[in-house]
Amino acid sequence: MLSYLLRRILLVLPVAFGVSVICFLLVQIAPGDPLTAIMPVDATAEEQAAMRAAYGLDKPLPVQYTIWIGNLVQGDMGKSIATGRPVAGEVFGAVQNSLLLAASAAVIAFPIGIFLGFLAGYFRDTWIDRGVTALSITGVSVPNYWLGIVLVIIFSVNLGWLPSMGAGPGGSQAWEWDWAHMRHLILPAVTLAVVPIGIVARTVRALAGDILTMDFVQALYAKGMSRADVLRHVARNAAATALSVMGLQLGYLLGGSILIETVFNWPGSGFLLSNAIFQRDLPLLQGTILVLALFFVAMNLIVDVVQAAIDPRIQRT
Amino acid sequence: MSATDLYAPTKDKGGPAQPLISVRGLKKYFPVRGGILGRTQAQVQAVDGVSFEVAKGETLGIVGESGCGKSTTAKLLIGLTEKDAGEIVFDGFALGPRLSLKELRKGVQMVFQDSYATLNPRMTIEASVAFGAKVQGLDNPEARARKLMERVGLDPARFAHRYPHELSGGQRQRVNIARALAMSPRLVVLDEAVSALDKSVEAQVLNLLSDLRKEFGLTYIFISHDLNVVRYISDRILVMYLGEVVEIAPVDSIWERQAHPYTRSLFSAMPSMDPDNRTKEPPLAGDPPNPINPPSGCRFHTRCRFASEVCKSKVPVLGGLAVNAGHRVACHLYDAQSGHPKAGQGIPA
Amino acid sequence: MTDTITSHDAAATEPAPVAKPQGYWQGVGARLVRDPLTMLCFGVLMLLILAAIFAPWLGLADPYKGSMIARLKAPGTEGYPLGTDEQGRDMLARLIYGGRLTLFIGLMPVVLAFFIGSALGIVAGYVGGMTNTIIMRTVDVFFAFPSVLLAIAISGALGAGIVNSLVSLTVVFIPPITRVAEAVTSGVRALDYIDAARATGASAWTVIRVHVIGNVLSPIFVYATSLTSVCMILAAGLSFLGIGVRPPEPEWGLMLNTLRSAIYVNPWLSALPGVMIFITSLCLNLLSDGLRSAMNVRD
Amino acid sequence: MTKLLDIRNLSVRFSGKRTVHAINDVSLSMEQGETLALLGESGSGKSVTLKTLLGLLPPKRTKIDGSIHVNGVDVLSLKGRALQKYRGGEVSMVFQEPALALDPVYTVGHQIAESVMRHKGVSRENAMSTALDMLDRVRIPSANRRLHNYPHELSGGMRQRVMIALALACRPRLLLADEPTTALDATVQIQILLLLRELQKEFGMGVIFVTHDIGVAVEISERVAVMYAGQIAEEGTTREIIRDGRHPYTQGLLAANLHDVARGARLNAIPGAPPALEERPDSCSFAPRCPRVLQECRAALPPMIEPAPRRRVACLRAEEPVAVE
Amino acid sequence: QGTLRVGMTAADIPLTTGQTDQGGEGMRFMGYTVYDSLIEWDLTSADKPSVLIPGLATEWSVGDDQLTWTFKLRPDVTFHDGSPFTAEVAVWNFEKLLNDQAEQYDPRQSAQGKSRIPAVASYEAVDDLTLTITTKEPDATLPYQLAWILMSSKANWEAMDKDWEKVAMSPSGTGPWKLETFVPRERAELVPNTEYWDEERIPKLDKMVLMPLPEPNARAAALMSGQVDWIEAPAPDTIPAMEGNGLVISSNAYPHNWTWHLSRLEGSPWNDINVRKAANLAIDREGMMPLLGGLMVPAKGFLPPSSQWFGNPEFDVTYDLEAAKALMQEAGYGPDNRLKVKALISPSGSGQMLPLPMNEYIQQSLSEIWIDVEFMVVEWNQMINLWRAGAADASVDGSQSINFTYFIQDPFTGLIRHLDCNLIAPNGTNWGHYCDDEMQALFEGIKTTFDPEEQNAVLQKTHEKFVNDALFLFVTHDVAPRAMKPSVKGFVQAQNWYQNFSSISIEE
Ligand SMILES: Nc1ncnc2c1ncn2[C@@H]1O[C@H](COP(=O)(O)OP(=O)(O)OP(=O)(O)O)[C@@H](O)[C@H]1O
Ligand SMILES: Nc1ncnc2c1ncn2[C@@H]1O[C@H](COP(=O)(O)OP(=O)(O)OP(=O)(O)O)[C@@H](O)[C@H]1O
Ligand SMILES: [Mg+2]
Ligand SMILES: [Mg+2]
Repeated sequence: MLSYLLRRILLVLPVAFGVSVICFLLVQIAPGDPLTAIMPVDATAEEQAAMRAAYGLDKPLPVQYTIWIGNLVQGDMGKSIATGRPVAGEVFGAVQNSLLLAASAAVIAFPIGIFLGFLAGYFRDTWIDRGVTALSITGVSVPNYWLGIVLVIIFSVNLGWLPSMGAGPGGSQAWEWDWAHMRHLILPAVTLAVVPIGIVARTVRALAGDILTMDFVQALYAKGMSRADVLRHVARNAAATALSVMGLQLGYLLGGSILIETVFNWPGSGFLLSNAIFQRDLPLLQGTILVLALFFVAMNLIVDVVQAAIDPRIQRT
Repeated sequence: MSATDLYAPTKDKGGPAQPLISVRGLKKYFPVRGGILGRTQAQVQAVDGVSFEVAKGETLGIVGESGCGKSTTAKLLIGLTEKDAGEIVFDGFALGPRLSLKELRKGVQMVFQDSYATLNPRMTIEASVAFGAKVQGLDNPEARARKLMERVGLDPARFAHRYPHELSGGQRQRVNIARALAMSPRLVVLDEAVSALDKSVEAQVLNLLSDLRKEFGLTYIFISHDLNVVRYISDRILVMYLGEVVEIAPVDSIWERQAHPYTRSLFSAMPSMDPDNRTKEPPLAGDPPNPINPPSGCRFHTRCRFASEVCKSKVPVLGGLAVNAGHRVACHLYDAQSGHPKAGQGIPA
Repeated sequence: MTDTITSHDAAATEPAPVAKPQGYWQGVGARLVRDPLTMLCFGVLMLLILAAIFAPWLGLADPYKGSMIARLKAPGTEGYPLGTDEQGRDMLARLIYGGRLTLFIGLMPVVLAFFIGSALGIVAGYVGGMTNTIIMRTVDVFFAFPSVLLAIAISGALGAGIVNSLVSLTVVFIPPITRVAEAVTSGVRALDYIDAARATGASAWTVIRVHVIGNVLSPIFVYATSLTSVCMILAAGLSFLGIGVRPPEPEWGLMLNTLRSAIYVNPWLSALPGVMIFITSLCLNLLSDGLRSAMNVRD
Repeated sequence: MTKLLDIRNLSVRFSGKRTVHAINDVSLSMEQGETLALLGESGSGKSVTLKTLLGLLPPKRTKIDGSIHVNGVDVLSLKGRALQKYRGGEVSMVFQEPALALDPVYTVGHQIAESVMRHKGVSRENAMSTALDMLDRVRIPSANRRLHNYPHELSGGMRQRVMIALALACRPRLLLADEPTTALDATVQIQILLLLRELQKEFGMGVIFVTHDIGVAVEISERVAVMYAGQIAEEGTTREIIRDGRHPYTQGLLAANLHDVARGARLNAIPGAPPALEERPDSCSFAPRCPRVLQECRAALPPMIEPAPRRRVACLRAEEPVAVE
Repeated sequence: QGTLRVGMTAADIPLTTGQTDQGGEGMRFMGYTVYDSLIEWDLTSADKPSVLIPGLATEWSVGDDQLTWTFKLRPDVTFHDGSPFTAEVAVWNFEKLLNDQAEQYDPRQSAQGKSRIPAVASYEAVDDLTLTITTKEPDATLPYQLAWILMSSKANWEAMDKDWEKVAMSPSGTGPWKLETFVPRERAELVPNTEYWDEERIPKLDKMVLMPLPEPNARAAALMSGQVDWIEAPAPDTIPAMEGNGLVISSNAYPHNWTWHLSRLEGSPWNDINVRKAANLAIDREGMMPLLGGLMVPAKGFLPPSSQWFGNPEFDVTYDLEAAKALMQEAGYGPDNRLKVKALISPSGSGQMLPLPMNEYIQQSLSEIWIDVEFMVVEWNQMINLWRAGAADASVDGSQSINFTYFIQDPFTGLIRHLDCNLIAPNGTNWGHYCDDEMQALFEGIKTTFDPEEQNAVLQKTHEKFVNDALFLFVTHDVAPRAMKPSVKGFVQAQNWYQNFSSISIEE
């Protein structure tokens, strides 16, 4: 197991390198001057050049990359052009908030998805199955950013039940697990949960359905197991794959929450990213994408390792 | 027009005495990757120094336990798997500069075990049969295909435009045979070609194979694990164990006397067919060992009743029996110089 | 003589196959036609696509020409069957014209990615070895980005615009298609019929062309169709964020964005583009599902 | 003493996309401790017969007529707890592909123990020691270690031994074995056959052994029932079937076995292929392939002729002397 | 009493260290709240244009050389950290912006502040409360320039290890508000500075919370669901719904305009005064009202009509299609000889109001007088680049006008920078390459007229020329709408980019 772990980690390194190159290049393909957005509109060319030099943007690309990666391994992701604050701090704070949101969405989505999927898989080709399938297709088909707006209008503006934006009365830094804060989570988390509910339900349905047609299920009945026992076996068989799908979904939730975070003004990584894009804040853009992508890579790694740990069929050496 | 008209195999070159195919020291190791860096950690010694030859018009049967390298040998013969070492000589020409792979494949064709998997599910029967002829640039491939289909007992009018899943197993195996013959090969390698068929259908296909052999003067290499079938169709039998040839002999000779202890066990493992004389004791214990780390010396020594110290270290060579030089066996018991306590005595009958 | 007849008879008496001879795609088509839901979705999509293509000939109002007086009219207003947008432009016309761009940037990336990804994947899967390693490891790197993130990152970096959206979405969808294509191809490559084809002496290219492509393309295609809905939503999402299509082009995501504040004036109006996106992606999903089951020949 | 197994006029029909008359009017009985080989080609209904015995067929798409009694218990009427107790307790089964019939994510020990716990109501430790004991009995080397292996870590032969251990762990009265050796090598097959034979003696249970290999049937069973197209074509002791097969189909099978056939001689193949069972047969199903077919064969179902006690042949010409070739 | 929660349009909390970013909004919420400048705007009245008043400087005068200015500083002013405000600190603050060798030089503040005080050449602390500033050339607009410069605490900077990043988290100014907590991109909480030197302006509120809410609909939803009490710039379409919900909309004219800046390069059709006037007469500005929910002041010139510098131009900017057509014909155009012009516009941008519909409206209006407008639509940040590049740059692709919105609060930003010969792009922001001797003389007059009254007269004359020559296509002025709960009391919206929050209280 240990050597499996090591090998997986080793395999991650080139991917991480590739990710860093892409993140770096991403901002190089960007047209226009990154400093435009933060200079006063009537700043002179000379002032701009000085600023550019101050940010090291006047050096050749490979040099910029080397400097960037060098700083990076020391935990320094540069400073935001727009705010001057260290990117690392900004990104980690935001990723924490996104994680909170993504995890909440996962907490909503996964149990519902699993339950619905199992139900549909077990009652395959019945009206229950069709109902769940319809529900999950609807879930993956709805543009969630639009759903978010609709929910805000209904539950915040018209009914006034839930807040429409923000991470609680005191902002994300004063986050606490009380109702005053958690009610801020509800709408964005629910909105974000809709797609993974659909995906998890479909996955689990297919898994459960497939496993139920396997020979060993007959063998289980043949040795006198009850329905509940058989379902336990099915669940155990589906667990590894389902978990890995859910792990990846968590990654997608984190990386894909940008639209929802903009709609709900949630101070997460997506919100940060959209600010970075509109302010053409390159270091921030780089940093955010890099951290999210690396997080996703790590998530993949964890998923793989967990999958290997719970699924005896996977080669662990 | 008889079916024979369209059958124009490549010209015989070396005359009847020249073996149609001879194989020397054929070797194939498959790497097993693993470890932290995914480097090759071990090798499956699937085929390790196999040599034999097949005379023109002869049928050679190959038997052995699962995983002993029968299919790999077959694929090596036709170049589907690249050999690590060894030489393949087809009618006097070694595969290499003088004989290209494409030419070799014109002379050697193969029928696989799984009749369904070997047919492209998106292709009609006719197209599948005609494909090889088309590739080899033979003229009028469709007509050839139809004639051959007729010859193997499939009415072209009814079957030409069908897809594999619309056929029964026996019919599909006929298609496979027709496809192999479409290129007018001289040697057909049949890898478990009848194993998946029901007994009654198997008999039909075996009849067909015998007919075709006579009609077209084919040479067969027939791989099977059913000794009865091998015996029925073959002239000589080659026994493999863990990638090596342990015994090769004319069928009657081996039926009378299985010289190698492994061959003996294999034969004793056949169900008896006599209710009054059922098998008493399993001739071999356990499963065949893993070809990743085959035992040293004689690879069979771990399961052999007659094994002695030499067998662990010394690799036996294939040598003719005293009674019959055409019956060759790789066992220290038959080699007077081997140093085995019972060297030269053979196994008791 | 007799032998031949024996085998002949043998074949003749075997059970008659289920249906009269028909091609694979005919079979798929026949199964699709028998699936009402899929056909309905297909119909809706065709309607949308045809309406989008023939929009200029449908006698619609000018989708770009607005009127300040006729702003934000409710659907059903005289002369404006679906109302007007925040600049008094006819919603019906804009929604139909909007289908052009939306469907184009929603579907085109998948189409492009399908060709590029399939080519890469098939080559990687069939050739294997170093080629495979290079292609697939590169793909792995792109896989390290969640798709939404990658699309937004590239679009965000390139800036708004149709071409930029096309580029970024195509880049997003190439890796998954390549991966599936590679997996399917190496699966097919391991099958005996490929060996059988190679055994005839056919060149690699011939084998790929005749035996591989036909068998891998449909699973890749089915997979690609399942991506279209994601792509649609994503493309509209980019416009919604303001890094996709630029105003004043009619595009559903962008319309959703620009009509956001109209939600307080006329909620139905601002819901319309969202409904269009939803219906289209729903149809795409259902069509993909239908196609999947129709292509799944179980015998 | 009640019969171990008594099947009367059993018919099984599958509906769905295609209708399949898988079993047609089969009657079969077994005494306690008997071994019966069910012999037949692919699709002749062997597996369906076994599954019907265990009530494993999908209830919605299956229509079952007739009756099945095991030790006097009406199997077809069993439900819920009683059915669970019967499955694995009274009757248990060994499947053809042990690799598929074992749950891949549980250790083999767990899977055996699970069954023991359910039927014997013992603690997990006791169940595990029973499992260990069973693994020993099926001659699995270093059983203690194997107990904690997952199925994929075992070889094919070993897996089949585990299946057998699992099936016998609760001491069933009747063991159903569905081609348990087909997937195995000849050298391993004979080991398993001998093992089963031994265990049958030791446990004294009845065995139904499904196979399409006559040789295997000979090795394992006292009695043989030959099935064709969902019907019993012929039944008798193994000796009777081998030495004196009366049904033309049996004879064909024997010939096709190639035992003692001269090399290169023409094989006496049964032409054609078995019928599709889309309709319930109303004449002899074998007639289209039969070398000795009569006009009457195509007109009506053949009578069941009983030339001796517990010996029957479903053929009009069963009483005729066998034609000399 | 009470807490006022404000939804800002900025995407981030403005820079907190002193000189703010985020444009006018930054100065409004983080500048004049936490900090003071030497000279400030009078924000107490809603009825008249705001004028300069003493801030940290109590009086100022220019020497005979017309270059050296002397400032008397307000005594007994202390920073939030308790340290006193002195001339030395003021000098230190100038150094932080202008001297990149100085220890306290902060490129970020400098980027925001340096260009605001182009006139300043040197500065000196004469004594604790006397400061002199020398200009490069005579420049009477210096007080307006200095109104930009905010004074941060030197002592605090030293206490924060001379690290501006740390200062950002707990800054110190002399202003009426203290920054209490600060979460980047989320919120800033300001509390009253009870020690403030101007008792009138000690805030009545307990707390003011600033939240960046760049998305207009998110702002509207936040206000309507009660998460904030006040939002800046509500989207016009949301206003009826807000009013329906009992919310209050506050607005007032202020120095902002929305114009087409015209190219005066050789060959530009806008060089013909008849065309310029015709275009100005062809637009029905009242007709634009519904589009903006009534929240606009139709332009009568470059400055809002209420501006103290508006003057009495002869050319009346109104809607008169007939007159416009006549002028066009005089210029040689007609139904059969239409004029084609190319115009740069952006789909969005700060202060741009609703650029697309408004420009389309203009396009339709101009087509009535045979001017066919072709738009070149570019993204806002690129627009800024094109604006800096000037009309002659290749990147504008021959466009003959650029639609821009201007901050026009003082003589320099309001008038000079757009048309000064010395500021022709790319050296300055005279986009259209306009250069006119008469105008240049007027600009000179503004800089050399040190008496405020007389200076106002010159400014009026200058603006009259702006209008009479129809130097821009004048369209409209924004009215800085903001929406708030009815419980927000005591707010007086000054005619300025900045506002006074001290008078506000929340009614329970
Ligand atoms: N492509 C491959 N890569 C790795 N190992 C392989 C490959 N092909 C075959 N082997 C291994 O080589 C050995 C010989 O395989 P081969 O298929 O030749 O056996 P066989 O005698 O045909 O067995 P069977 O009777 O099961 O068909 C086996 O251990 C097999 O696992
Ligand atoms: N669940 C089912 N639904 C529909 N048809 C079935 C089902 N199970 C079996 N059949 C059909 O019933 C017939 C008998 O099948 P069965 O599995 O009993 O054959 P078998 O004798 O066991 O063959 P084999 O030797 O291939 O295992 C076949 O035609 C099969 O297709
Ligand atoms: Mg093989
Ligand atoms: Mg079966």
